[in-house]
Amino acid sequence: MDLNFTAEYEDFRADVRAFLDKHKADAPVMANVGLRSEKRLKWQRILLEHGYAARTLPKQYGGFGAEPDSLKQRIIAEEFARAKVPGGIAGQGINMLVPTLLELGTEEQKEKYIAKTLSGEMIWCQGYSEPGAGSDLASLRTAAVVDGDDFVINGQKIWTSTANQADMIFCLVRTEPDAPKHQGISYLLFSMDTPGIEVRPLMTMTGRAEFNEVFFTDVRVPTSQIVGQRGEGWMVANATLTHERGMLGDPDAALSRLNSIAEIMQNEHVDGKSLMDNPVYRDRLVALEAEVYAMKFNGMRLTTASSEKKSAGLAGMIVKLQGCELNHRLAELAIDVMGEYGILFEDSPFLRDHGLWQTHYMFDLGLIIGGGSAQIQKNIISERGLGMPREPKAAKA
Amino acid sequence: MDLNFTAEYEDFRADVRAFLDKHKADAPVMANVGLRSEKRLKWQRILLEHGYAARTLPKQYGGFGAEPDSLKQRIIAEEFARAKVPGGIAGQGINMLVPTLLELGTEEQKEKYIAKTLSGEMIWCQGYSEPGAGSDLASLRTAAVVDGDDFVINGQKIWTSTANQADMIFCLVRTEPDAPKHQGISYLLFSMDTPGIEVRPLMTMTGRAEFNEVFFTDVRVPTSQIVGQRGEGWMVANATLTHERGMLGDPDAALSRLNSIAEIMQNEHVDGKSLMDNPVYRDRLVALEAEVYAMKFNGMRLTTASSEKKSAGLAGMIVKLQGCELNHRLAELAIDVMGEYGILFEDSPFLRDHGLWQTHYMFDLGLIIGGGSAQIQKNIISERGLGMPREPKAAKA
Amino acid sequence: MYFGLSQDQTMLQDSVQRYLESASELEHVRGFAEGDNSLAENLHNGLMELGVPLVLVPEEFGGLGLGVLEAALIQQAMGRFVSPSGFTSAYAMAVIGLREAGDDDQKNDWLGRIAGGSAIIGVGLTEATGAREGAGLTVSGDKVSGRASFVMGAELATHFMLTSSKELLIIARDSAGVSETALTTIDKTRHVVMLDLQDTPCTVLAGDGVAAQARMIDMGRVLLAADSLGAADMMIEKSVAYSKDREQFNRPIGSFQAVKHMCADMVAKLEPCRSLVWYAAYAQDHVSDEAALMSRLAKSHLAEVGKYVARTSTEVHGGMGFTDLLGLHYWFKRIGANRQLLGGPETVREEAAKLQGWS
Amino acid sequence: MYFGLSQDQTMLQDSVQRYLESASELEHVRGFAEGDNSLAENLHNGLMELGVPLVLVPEEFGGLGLGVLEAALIQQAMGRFVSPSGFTSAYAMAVIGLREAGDDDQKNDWLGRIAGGSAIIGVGLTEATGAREGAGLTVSGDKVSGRASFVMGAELATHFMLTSSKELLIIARDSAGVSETALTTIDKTRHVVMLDLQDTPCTVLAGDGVAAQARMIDMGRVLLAADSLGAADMMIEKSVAYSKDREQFNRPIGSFQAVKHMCADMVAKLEPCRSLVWYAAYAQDHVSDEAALMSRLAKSHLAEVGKYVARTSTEVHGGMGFTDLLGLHYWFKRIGANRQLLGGPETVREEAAKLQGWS
Repeated sequence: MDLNFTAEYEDFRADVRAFLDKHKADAPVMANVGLRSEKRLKWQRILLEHGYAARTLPKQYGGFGAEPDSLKQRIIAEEFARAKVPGGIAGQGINMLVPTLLELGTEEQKEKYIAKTLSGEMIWCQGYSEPGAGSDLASLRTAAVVDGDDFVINGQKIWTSTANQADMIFCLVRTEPDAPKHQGISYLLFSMDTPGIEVRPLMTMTGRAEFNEVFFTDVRVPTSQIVGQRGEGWMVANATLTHERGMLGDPDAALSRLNSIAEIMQNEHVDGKSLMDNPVYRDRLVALEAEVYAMKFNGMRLTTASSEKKSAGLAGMIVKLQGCELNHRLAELAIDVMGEYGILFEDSPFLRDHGLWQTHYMFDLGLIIGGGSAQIQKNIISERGLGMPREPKAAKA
Repeated sequence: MDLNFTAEYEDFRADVRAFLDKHKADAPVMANVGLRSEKRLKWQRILLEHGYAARTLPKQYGGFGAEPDSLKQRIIAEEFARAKVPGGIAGQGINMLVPTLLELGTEEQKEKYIAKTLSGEMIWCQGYSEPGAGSDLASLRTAAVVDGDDFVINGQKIWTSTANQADMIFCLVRTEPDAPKHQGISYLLFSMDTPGIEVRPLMTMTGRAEFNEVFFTDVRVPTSQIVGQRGEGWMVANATLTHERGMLGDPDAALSRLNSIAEIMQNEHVDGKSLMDNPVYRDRLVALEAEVYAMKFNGMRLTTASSEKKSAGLAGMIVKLQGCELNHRLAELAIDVMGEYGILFEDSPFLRDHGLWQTHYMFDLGLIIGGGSAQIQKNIISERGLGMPREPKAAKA
Repeated sequence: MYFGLSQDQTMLQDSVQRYLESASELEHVRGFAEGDNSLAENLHNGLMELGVPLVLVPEEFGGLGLGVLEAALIQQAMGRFVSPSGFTSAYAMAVIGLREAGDDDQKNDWLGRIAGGSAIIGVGLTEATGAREGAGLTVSGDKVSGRASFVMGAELATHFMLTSSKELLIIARDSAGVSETALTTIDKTRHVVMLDLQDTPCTVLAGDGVAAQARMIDMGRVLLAADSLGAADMMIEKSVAYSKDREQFNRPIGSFQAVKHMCADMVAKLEPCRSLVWYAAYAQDHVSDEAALMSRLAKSHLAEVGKYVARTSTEVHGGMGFTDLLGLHYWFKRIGANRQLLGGPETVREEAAKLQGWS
Repeated sequence: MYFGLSQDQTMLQDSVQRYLESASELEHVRGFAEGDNSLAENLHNGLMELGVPLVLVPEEFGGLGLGVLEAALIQQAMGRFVSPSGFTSAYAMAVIGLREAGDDDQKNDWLGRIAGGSAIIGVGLTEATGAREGAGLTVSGDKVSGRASFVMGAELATHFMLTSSKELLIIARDSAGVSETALTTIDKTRHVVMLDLQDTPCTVLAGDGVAAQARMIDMGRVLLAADSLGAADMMIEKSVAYSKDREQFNRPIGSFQAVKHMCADMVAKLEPCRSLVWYAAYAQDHVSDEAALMSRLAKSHLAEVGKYVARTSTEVHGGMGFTDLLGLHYWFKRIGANRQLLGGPETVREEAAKLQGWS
């Protein structure tokens, strides 16, 4: 256990700070900025140049070519969070497609797509989930039939974030309808401008359209636009899942949420008494504080494991399940302490904190459900993490 | 909604009170009294005579022959609880065997067993569960093989309360080993004095032996001692489950637990402050109070439904699951408020309330697990109560 | 002893439910949430025809002279269909306020107007359940000034009943000196406003405003609990139906034990709440020494169980529960708003402790 | 930056675990619980040979001069095997008390005796975490009188370190005026006593007793948290093993989703606790401004998660978990006792709030 960084890392931290001091002015503000804004693209260029984006990706494809080092990644995350400056672009193109192409793409695909994606000029969306294929993703039914040199695609995708802004999509389609379900899928790349694609915003309970539905009607895509072979799409898609994210995000995000709640409790008054003077709320706050620190330290443990190239086992597998739940319950406390003011929303007068607690409360529930629901997470923890037996296959009725 | 009783019932209540005033002195104290004590048997005789035990059972077999009336049953329960006087004997013989014999026994069996069981002279134990057959009771393996006029029984039962004091056992055994598991079981009655029976007390986490294990080695039982036909034992055993218990028990038991905790909180002091002055404990107390009342009113709703001969549906199906859980959490609060004194146990000096909160805490957990575990209860609620689909049968490996 | 609903009560609730089932369909609610007030008007007229708003108005003033239990059953039906309706404020709390604190003239006047449909009274008593933002009203003669926050039932209100903490008073919505700020809450099925008053003419009710206001809050809380009960009932039904219909891994998701147990847990927690709400409502009219306590227990307990059901039901619906497509979130948010209105659970439990001398 | 155990720390914990695995088997623990003290003696001797009790004793006094993290790892191993041992009191809290409040002579004397095995010191500081029953000690000259309740580590103690709330003091167990009452708790794997003292000769530690006692409690709580962590780890492992082995309905119960999710939930809650305990222990020696807070967070959080694991694991074991046959209840009760010793979670959280100026 050593919470200090060696001189090498302290020097690196100093470099990051110096960089931030010098270039901070060029950074877009944290709040949403258009994906294609010049400010954002310029910032990405600066980050790429200094190795704060695409840090470990090969130089020949527009990366920085540094050795992987999770401590340095953490220092970058910490310093960017401290300076309240956004890190590099973290869309699904960079996080999921690029690692996939590096591993399984053709040389031509790599050259054509990676650099432009890293620079932020080419925006991707992910076409995986379908209305009938959520937890059971491999049952997807969007069909791609070969006609001459093209696949002709018909079907529908859902939960496609940024589909309305994307240039391209990496998409799972069923090309072998008669094969077993995991073996009939192919992984295709195509332009969102291709005729026959319709994007409809998907409104959620938060009142915003964070996602889209994407409909394909006779969409023609050259057969060369496949990654891997026909029927290998499931394997191609899962290869990405084992890749680690470049940036870990703000390591203290939950802690700053907790601190914001403590601030609300100190500043809001009911019948003249500070909410912090309410021992029941205070007890909940401290109980959550313990969980926040436990998750923070668990995250530090994961960073160390990663820097040692070791698996953190169960400590890593529980992060999504516990992290989303914890964030949800933090928002719940914030709402409760605000009482009737806690239900104000959107653009209401008297709104606290821009209404973000209700948004968190709902969006975090969405995160508990999405990207591998809590139930699926628990199956994975018990079966892969603890080696418990799988459910027996159902007998044919 | 009418919480008053009609004149007929108020008269009945007056009768019960008059009875109690007159005979109370004959009642054994609430605390454990030997199953065979003269005091207990005498009290049972008095109750039978006045219709406060075996109230609705036929006169010819020693019952009182009254019409079923769940309101009167409730009044009896309320008044006995108020007077802190124990009701009639409520062993498994009276609750489970007698209704079974009335429905499916031969005339000879009825005459031989019912009256003596009701009077408390004949004590029964139940031989159902086995170490390998808990939730999946029908997989029981205690074998009974016909040899001449006898069954010869070999195997083991577990969770057999009062086995060490019982005269007789009603027991499920496998007589048809090749039949499907639900169709190979028979229901036998035999004496616990039969050679080859060994009873071993089963110690639990409470530190007491509330149950026993019973071992059978070449136990010979005449084939006439069967209830129903060979292979019908599962049906015979389940027939009993649909019978209602004669006495509903103390309808306000959870409420008196709650009140005891409130008393502890008012009387115990830490650093000179009453525990009731701790707002966090107080908040938990009131939250539990709401649940206690909800369950109490749910119970009143069930009584009404029963008096109207209607099914209460889901309101009835959730009682075991919620009731045990609530009692467990009441005990949990009592322990927490007592702090270090809450972990004192058995005969420790400074023990509070005879240590019953720890005993409750553990025994209630046992009740959550036993007699249809919480998991099995939830399967029943969802499948039978809500009509959700059963799990598909597993394919043969 | 009969613990349950009478035939009349069951029929009343059934008739309201049948009416709302077609009059307050999801698409109507969605329209209302998006700003079209017509559903509130239609429902008001439709319910008026059924006589529903008049349950608590004494017969002598043209009402049905029924009790709080009937009112709770009606509100439960409203919750079931997330129906916009100022019922809790206009036809329950305001009526009780008048019955308790109005003198004969005031009763005649206002209860008559309510029965006739010409007065629809929103209610703002938040200041009596914990004041923030320096809200509070001061009466001077027949004028009132100050701020009333979180005034409920603003959909169609012609008047508002407010509290100066000592007196109950009524103002007309279109009076001089009324400045109204619409509040947007998560719950788009009901309208809440904040009122800033400056020398606004008001009718001060003649009787004991403090006692009347306490009874109004007791009853209002019972009705919010009933509303959450109805909403939670519907969420469970929707969950069960969805779980039978939706397939993953070649089986309905309702055949997975995890999903089954989520549904069973919801039922196990919610079912006893039904009896608690019934009793709390019944106690308002028939068991006066338990009325205040039971109201608080019902309100706080339904806040907790409601939250559990809202969350769990959304999870059972998976991604679809999170989208706007099924509209499940209207129920989720209605329950969320009920939790905080007229006092969050911690506040209400502390009051319950005080009532019992525990605090 | 390295967040995790060093090789030395891992080896230390492994060696203690390996030792306890054979020396503190269930049958030994059962024997101890039934009144045979020999396990405590054997373990004391065995651990002494491994040098384990001396981790916190500075090297100049014959110890190993290691830190609280090492002590926590050792206690975690003890919890894992529900081993009787006064480690937390005799070799952690008492050593810290002497290090913090002893003058040079006292350190020389007592730390030497501890290292040599001639002094085993039980600790009673309950009065500093919330006094009931009018407990409390008063020092007059070199004599002490009064009551010390819930004194821990009584298995083999030759001495006791107690508090008068101002001073830390040591008495010999066999001194004049010591009247000892054994307390029976649910946890039969450890001995707790109540002491009534009447003019008992004592050694008052020369330094700041209040500060020293605070550090002792901080560390004691971390070690109780570590003990619960170890016990909970074992309960989960036992649950998983049992669920693979036990069959119902012709399948291992571990193939039922309900059982799987119970195990996953236990892991998901417990795994982050490991890092919290590590950090809280580390902070005692290396992050002085967080030591008190992290101790309280670890103690209270492990009380909650420990309770959850204890209950859930028992449920996974079904009826067998409820019996004495598998001895699972020793772990259940050990965790239950840890929850209350040195302050229940509500008490400890309120202290944490105070530390941060929240209360």
